Amino acid sequence: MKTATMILGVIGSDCHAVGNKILERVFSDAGFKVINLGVMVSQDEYIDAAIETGAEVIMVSSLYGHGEIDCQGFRERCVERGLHRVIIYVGGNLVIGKTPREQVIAKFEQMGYDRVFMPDVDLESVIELLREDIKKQRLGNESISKY
Amino acid sequence: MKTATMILGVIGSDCHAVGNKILERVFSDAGFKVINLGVMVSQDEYIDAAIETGAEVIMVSSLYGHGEIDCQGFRERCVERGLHRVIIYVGGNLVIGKTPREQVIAKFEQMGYDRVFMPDVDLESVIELLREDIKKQRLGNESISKY
Amino acid sequence: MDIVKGKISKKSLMELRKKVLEDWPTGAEVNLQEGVKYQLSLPENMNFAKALAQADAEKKVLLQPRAGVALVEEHIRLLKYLEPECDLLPTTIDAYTRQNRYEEAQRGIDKSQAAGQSLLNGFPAVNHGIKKCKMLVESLEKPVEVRHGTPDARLLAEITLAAGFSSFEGGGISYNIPYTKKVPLEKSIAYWQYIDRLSGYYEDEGVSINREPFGPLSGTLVPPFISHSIAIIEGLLALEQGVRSITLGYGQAGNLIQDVAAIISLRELADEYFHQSGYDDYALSTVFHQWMGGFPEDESKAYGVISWGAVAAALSKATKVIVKTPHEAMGIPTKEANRQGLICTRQVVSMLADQEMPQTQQLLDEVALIKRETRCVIDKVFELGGDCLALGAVQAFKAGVLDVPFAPSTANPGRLMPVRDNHGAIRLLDRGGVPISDDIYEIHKELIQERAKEEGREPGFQMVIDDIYAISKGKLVGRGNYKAKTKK
Amino acid sequence: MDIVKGKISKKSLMELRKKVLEDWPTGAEVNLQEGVKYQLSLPENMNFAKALAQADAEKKVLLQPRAGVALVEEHIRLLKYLEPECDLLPTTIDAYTRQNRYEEAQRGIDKSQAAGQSLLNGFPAVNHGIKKCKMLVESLEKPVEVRHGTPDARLLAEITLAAGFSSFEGGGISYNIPYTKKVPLEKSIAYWQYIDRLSGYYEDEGVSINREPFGPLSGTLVPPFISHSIAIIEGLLALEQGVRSITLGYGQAGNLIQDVAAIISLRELADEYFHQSGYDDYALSTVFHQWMGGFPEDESKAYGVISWGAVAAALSKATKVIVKTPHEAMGIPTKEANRQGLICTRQVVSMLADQEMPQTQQLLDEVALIKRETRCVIDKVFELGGDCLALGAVQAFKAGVLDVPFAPSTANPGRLMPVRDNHGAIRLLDRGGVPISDDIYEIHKELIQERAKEEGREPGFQMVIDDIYAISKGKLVGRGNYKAKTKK
Ligand code: B12
Ligand code: B12
Repeated sequence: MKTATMILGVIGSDCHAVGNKILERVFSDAGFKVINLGVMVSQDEYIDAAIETGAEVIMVSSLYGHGEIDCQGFRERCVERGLHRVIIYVGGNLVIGKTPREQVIAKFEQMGYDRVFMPDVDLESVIELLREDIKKQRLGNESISKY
Repeated sequence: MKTATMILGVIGSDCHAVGNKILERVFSDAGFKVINLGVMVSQDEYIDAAIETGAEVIMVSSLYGHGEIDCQGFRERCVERGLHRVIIYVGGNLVIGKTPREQVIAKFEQMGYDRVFMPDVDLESVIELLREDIKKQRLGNESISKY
Repeated sequence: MDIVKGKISKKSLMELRKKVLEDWPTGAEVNLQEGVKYQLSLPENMNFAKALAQADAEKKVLLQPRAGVALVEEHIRLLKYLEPECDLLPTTIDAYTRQNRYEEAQRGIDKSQAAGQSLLNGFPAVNHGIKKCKMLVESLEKPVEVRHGTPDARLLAEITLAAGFSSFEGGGISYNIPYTKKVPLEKSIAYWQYIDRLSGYYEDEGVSINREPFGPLSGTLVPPFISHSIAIIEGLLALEQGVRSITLGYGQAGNLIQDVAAIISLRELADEYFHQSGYDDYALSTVFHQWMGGFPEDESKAYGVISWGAVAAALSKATKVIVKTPHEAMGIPTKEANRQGLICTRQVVSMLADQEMPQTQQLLDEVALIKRETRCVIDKVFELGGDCLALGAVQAFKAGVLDVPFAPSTANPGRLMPVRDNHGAIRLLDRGGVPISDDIYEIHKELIQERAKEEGREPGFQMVIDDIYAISKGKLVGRGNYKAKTKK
Repeated sequence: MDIVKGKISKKSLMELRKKVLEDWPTGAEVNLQEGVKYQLSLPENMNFAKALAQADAEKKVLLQPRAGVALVEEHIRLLKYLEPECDLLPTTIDAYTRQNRYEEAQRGIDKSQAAGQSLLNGFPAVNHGIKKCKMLVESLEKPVEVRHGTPDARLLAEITLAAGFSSFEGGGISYNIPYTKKVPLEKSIAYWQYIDRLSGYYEDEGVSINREPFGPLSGTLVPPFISHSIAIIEGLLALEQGVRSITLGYGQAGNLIQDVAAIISLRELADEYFHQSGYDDYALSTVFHQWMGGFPEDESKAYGVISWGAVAAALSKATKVIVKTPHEAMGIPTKEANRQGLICTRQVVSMLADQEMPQTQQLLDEVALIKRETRCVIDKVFELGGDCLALGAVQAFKAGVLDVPFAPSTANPGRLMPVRDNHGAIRLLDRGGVPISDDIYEIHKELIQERAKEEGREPGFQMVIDDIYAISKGKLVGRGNYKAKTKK
């Protein structure tokens, strides 16, 4: 598989940096080209970086509880700025307070995120899913599988 | 108030002795004449002692979980053996497993216990209630107040 | 049956067994040869003694819950649910079976069946009989112990050991004094000689049965030397009958130094007395019981108590820890609450696995003190017993030499009175007839005086009552109405 | 504004204030004289500095939760609910306010109002303004602290101090490096000189405002000497501006010896440096933060982590402990979960109140080690700063002399790499540019090597990653795929 580029970052005013550093390491080790924007990344900063590098994937983290507000409209903004086929994953402590995971997943899928992950996710399985999703996307399926 | 005699004991096959020793001390200090039968007391042993000493009160403890089985029919047995006016209190971990207190109280009141107490009961308040109940009983009200 | 001097002969064991097996119909199902064969057929991982020996070698702390419900299917579900979170499994027996009241146990089973929920406070193994017990053992992957409180557990032992249980808790003293009112000590000790001999029989046949005297006794302010004395005596009695895997127990006092010192001294003293009595080929392990006295009702507080017990267990490096649940103060725990106690304990024990208790002079002093105290008692028991330790134990309770605080048995003198010192360690307010030497007693008095001074009141029974309630009210030392002075 | 050498004059404070108060409409409500008068009108029990000083004198460990929600009424309900279970109250500020994004905070308030539930991760005190903040303070009976993570908290301080809050967490380093990405250190330190000067103004007027540098930093494997260095520097900067009640903080590492040694050394080092710099008339206290890194999701495991933090807090005799909740890994806790963390902690802290940490050589050695490490760093910062410690701190980060592991700020060198040793204490895998001496570095290397040997793998980043996940996965040391060898 041709090396895929991914934009990585923590959205909004969120300063949680530890998970971000681990994700950078794990995805790099898995063979992706990782552009890590670090913490406190705005929607447009992700998009700028994706356009500039031709990234196929955007990996959004949100830990601090404002994910619901910060992540809204990101898919629309991507489309608006011409990113029609970018895969967007989101993960972390996405909402305020302990919430049933199904509810969180539904909420963010509806916002247009391709896959939604809780903090306890096994990163190996994410890499597998991502490889599949990229393959499918490259084959030209307009929309990748959702669950 | 004339000194009232009480029969104290832990019913059934129950060996929990610590609370019993404390109850003996506290009720004695409060001025009752306490006949403590200790642990593992059968229904008839309470009744024998009550008849023998002319006790006005029987204090039943059950901690070990078989209270529901052991305490059944005690009121009827008292009546059967001629104790028509004895006050019977029961307390402890009366049923198997964590159960809402209202449910436990209802169950034991229905069995004919005058008052039903949980392990966290404040013993000073028990003494107060008991003094009132004895007073009422002596005044001849056939049945003492229930709550 | 009566106390036997020395090891019960195989012949008299076989004779005694006949009568025991007649106690209840399920006794007829027991065949000793088949029991041994069945045990030998079980996979290694089901043997309790092996699991303990391995943990001991690896200096690991194993976790074990308490659990038992009325019906077999329900009990299997319960144990399978707990199995992933623990290392050793229990089967806690109901209180009717403990009193050999099998008819009442049967009524409990029937009522439970009707109610669709357990109305017994444990698993009535005798009534269920061998087949159902085997079903239980076969559905599990970790070794199972019988935990109870039965003065006459001979039939229970016959059935459960033949059905694949490989550890049996209890002893002639520890399952009498805290658990009964009128069973004579000479009787219960004799019954437990039988059980030890039966376990020894299995041992001779190549099946190691682990025996665990019940350490915590009344669970309430028991000074370590009291429980140590009884544990070691019961250990010696078990060795005498051929038992070779022995786990001695201790219930948390709450003061960390005293608790760690207790586990250290328990092991060292046991080895000392065992060797001294000519035994060398045994496997010794220790068990630490999380706080056995009254718990706080609030579950978050209970978690605090459980965790503190886990800390002490981990730092003491006991071979296993018996775990309480956040429902302790309320009633028999649900399976969920039981699991919660286990995984909380596991978290703490694992976080502490690589940390050691600091070896201070204070710790060594406490170890030395407990050893001296225990020797005062055991040596006197030996003296009283002459050539028979079992009789020595009986005499010792008569003479007040052994005395368990707050125990219900009429065989217990009940003259000794414990109280906490200013740091929460359990000391003697009144030694009763227990022969600790005057200089040791003086140490206790001074330590208690230090507390009395701090609280501005005389030591006395009110202090003891305050101590009994203390942990359930969120403290270790029951300070009464005392107001903390400004410390320097 | 820029860093000031020495104490900000009253005149320039007043000038600076004008601009700050214009940042958001509620700034106009602030009147300093009225603020002082209001503070003086509050009852004694509402003053944070007094509560700490008293606890310090009585050697008590006070409990404080974290808590903050979007709307005032809701926040009052929350604090009143927690009040009976704690000694000190917090008001945790939301992340938009922390970034001075008051418009977004306003949107959060509006959306929360509409949703009928808090959609902000804290209490937006600036937007709510003085009146509502006073309403909050007046409905409480225990002192309240502002807890946040704001590099430029000048307006927040103006509003909350004038509204009766009497403690203010943070510092120019500790609220920049772990909390921001691009705020220059020279800016945040200058902002915090302002806040310290403002607090000092209150102090001069007879209102003691407690200041608490944020100890735990990134909360993730921070070696004690790093957080100590920053805490002491921020303490000195506060003293310089007239602050007199100072609480220095530390986040639990998990190894008991290191944690207790950390609190002991923190206090002793601070006194040493404070006196050395000519300050004698201050009140020093310490705060121990229960584990600040990733928590396990399971609540029973979280209780274990919370309890272990409570144990370390109690044995370290820190003046207060900041309490986590069983919801930590999941999200902002419900008020119930928050209360649960408190009462679990209270149970443990009270049970340990009368117990002492054993004073071993090992503990003293660890205290000495932390002191030597810290001195290496602070003395270098002094050197770099010449007559201005604030500038020294800026230089130190540029030079790699100060370096906080896993911090997001671009001002942070990010070259230092910590890892646990074989007993779980945090050591240096790579010291980066931090000037700990070679002999100390050698000690770290050896300790890490001991672990590497145990695990049969080389020390490296994978070990660090394993350590980061360890506590959330139920361990302290992240052993990787290591299989325990039989220990002797
Ligand atoms: C110590 C203890 C033991 C010791 C007892 C030693 C002894 N001989 O006294 C030992 C270890 C031997 C023991 C054994 C058993 N125990 Co136990 N034990 C406890 C424990 C931890 C503390 C009891 C205690 O001493 N509390 C302190 C005293 C002061 O409080 P108290 O007993 O509650 O008494 C007070 C109040 O209840 C009240 N009160 C009591 N009676 C009355 C009556 C009246 C009229 C009034 C007004 C008030 C009142 O006032 C008393 C004084 O304040 C409790 C759990 C807990 N509470 O934390 C379990 C507990 C009582 N035991 C329990 C069980 C099941 C057993 C066993 C059957 C073993 C098992 N299956 O686990 C055996 C019993 C065998 C038998 N034949 O009885 C269960 C009962 C379950 C239930 N009700 O659903 C409990 C609740 C634990 C649990 N959650 O599983 N136990
Ligand atoms: C350490 C920590 C901090 C440190 C952060 C230091 C730093 N700069 O990194 C400090 C103390 C500074 C801090 C501050 C705050 N924090 Co904080 N913090 C934590 C804590 C304890 C651990 C986070 C961590 O490092 N975990 C370890 C890493 C490895 O795990 P991770 O971050 O979860 O990342 C992994 C996964 O989530 C996943 N993942 C993440 N993103 C993505 C994306 C994709 C696509 C995929 C597949 C996977 C994935 O993979 C990562 C690697 O395994 C968590 C609670 C917890 N988890 O226990 C709270 C927590 C995240 N913080 C929280 C909050 C609210 C804050 C504050 C707002 C303060 C407050 N009000 O309490 C401020 C934030 C200010 C700001 N501007 O952001 C809340 C968030 C609440 C919510 N979502 O409802 C939490 C959950 C605590 C809580 N229960 O209240 N925090």
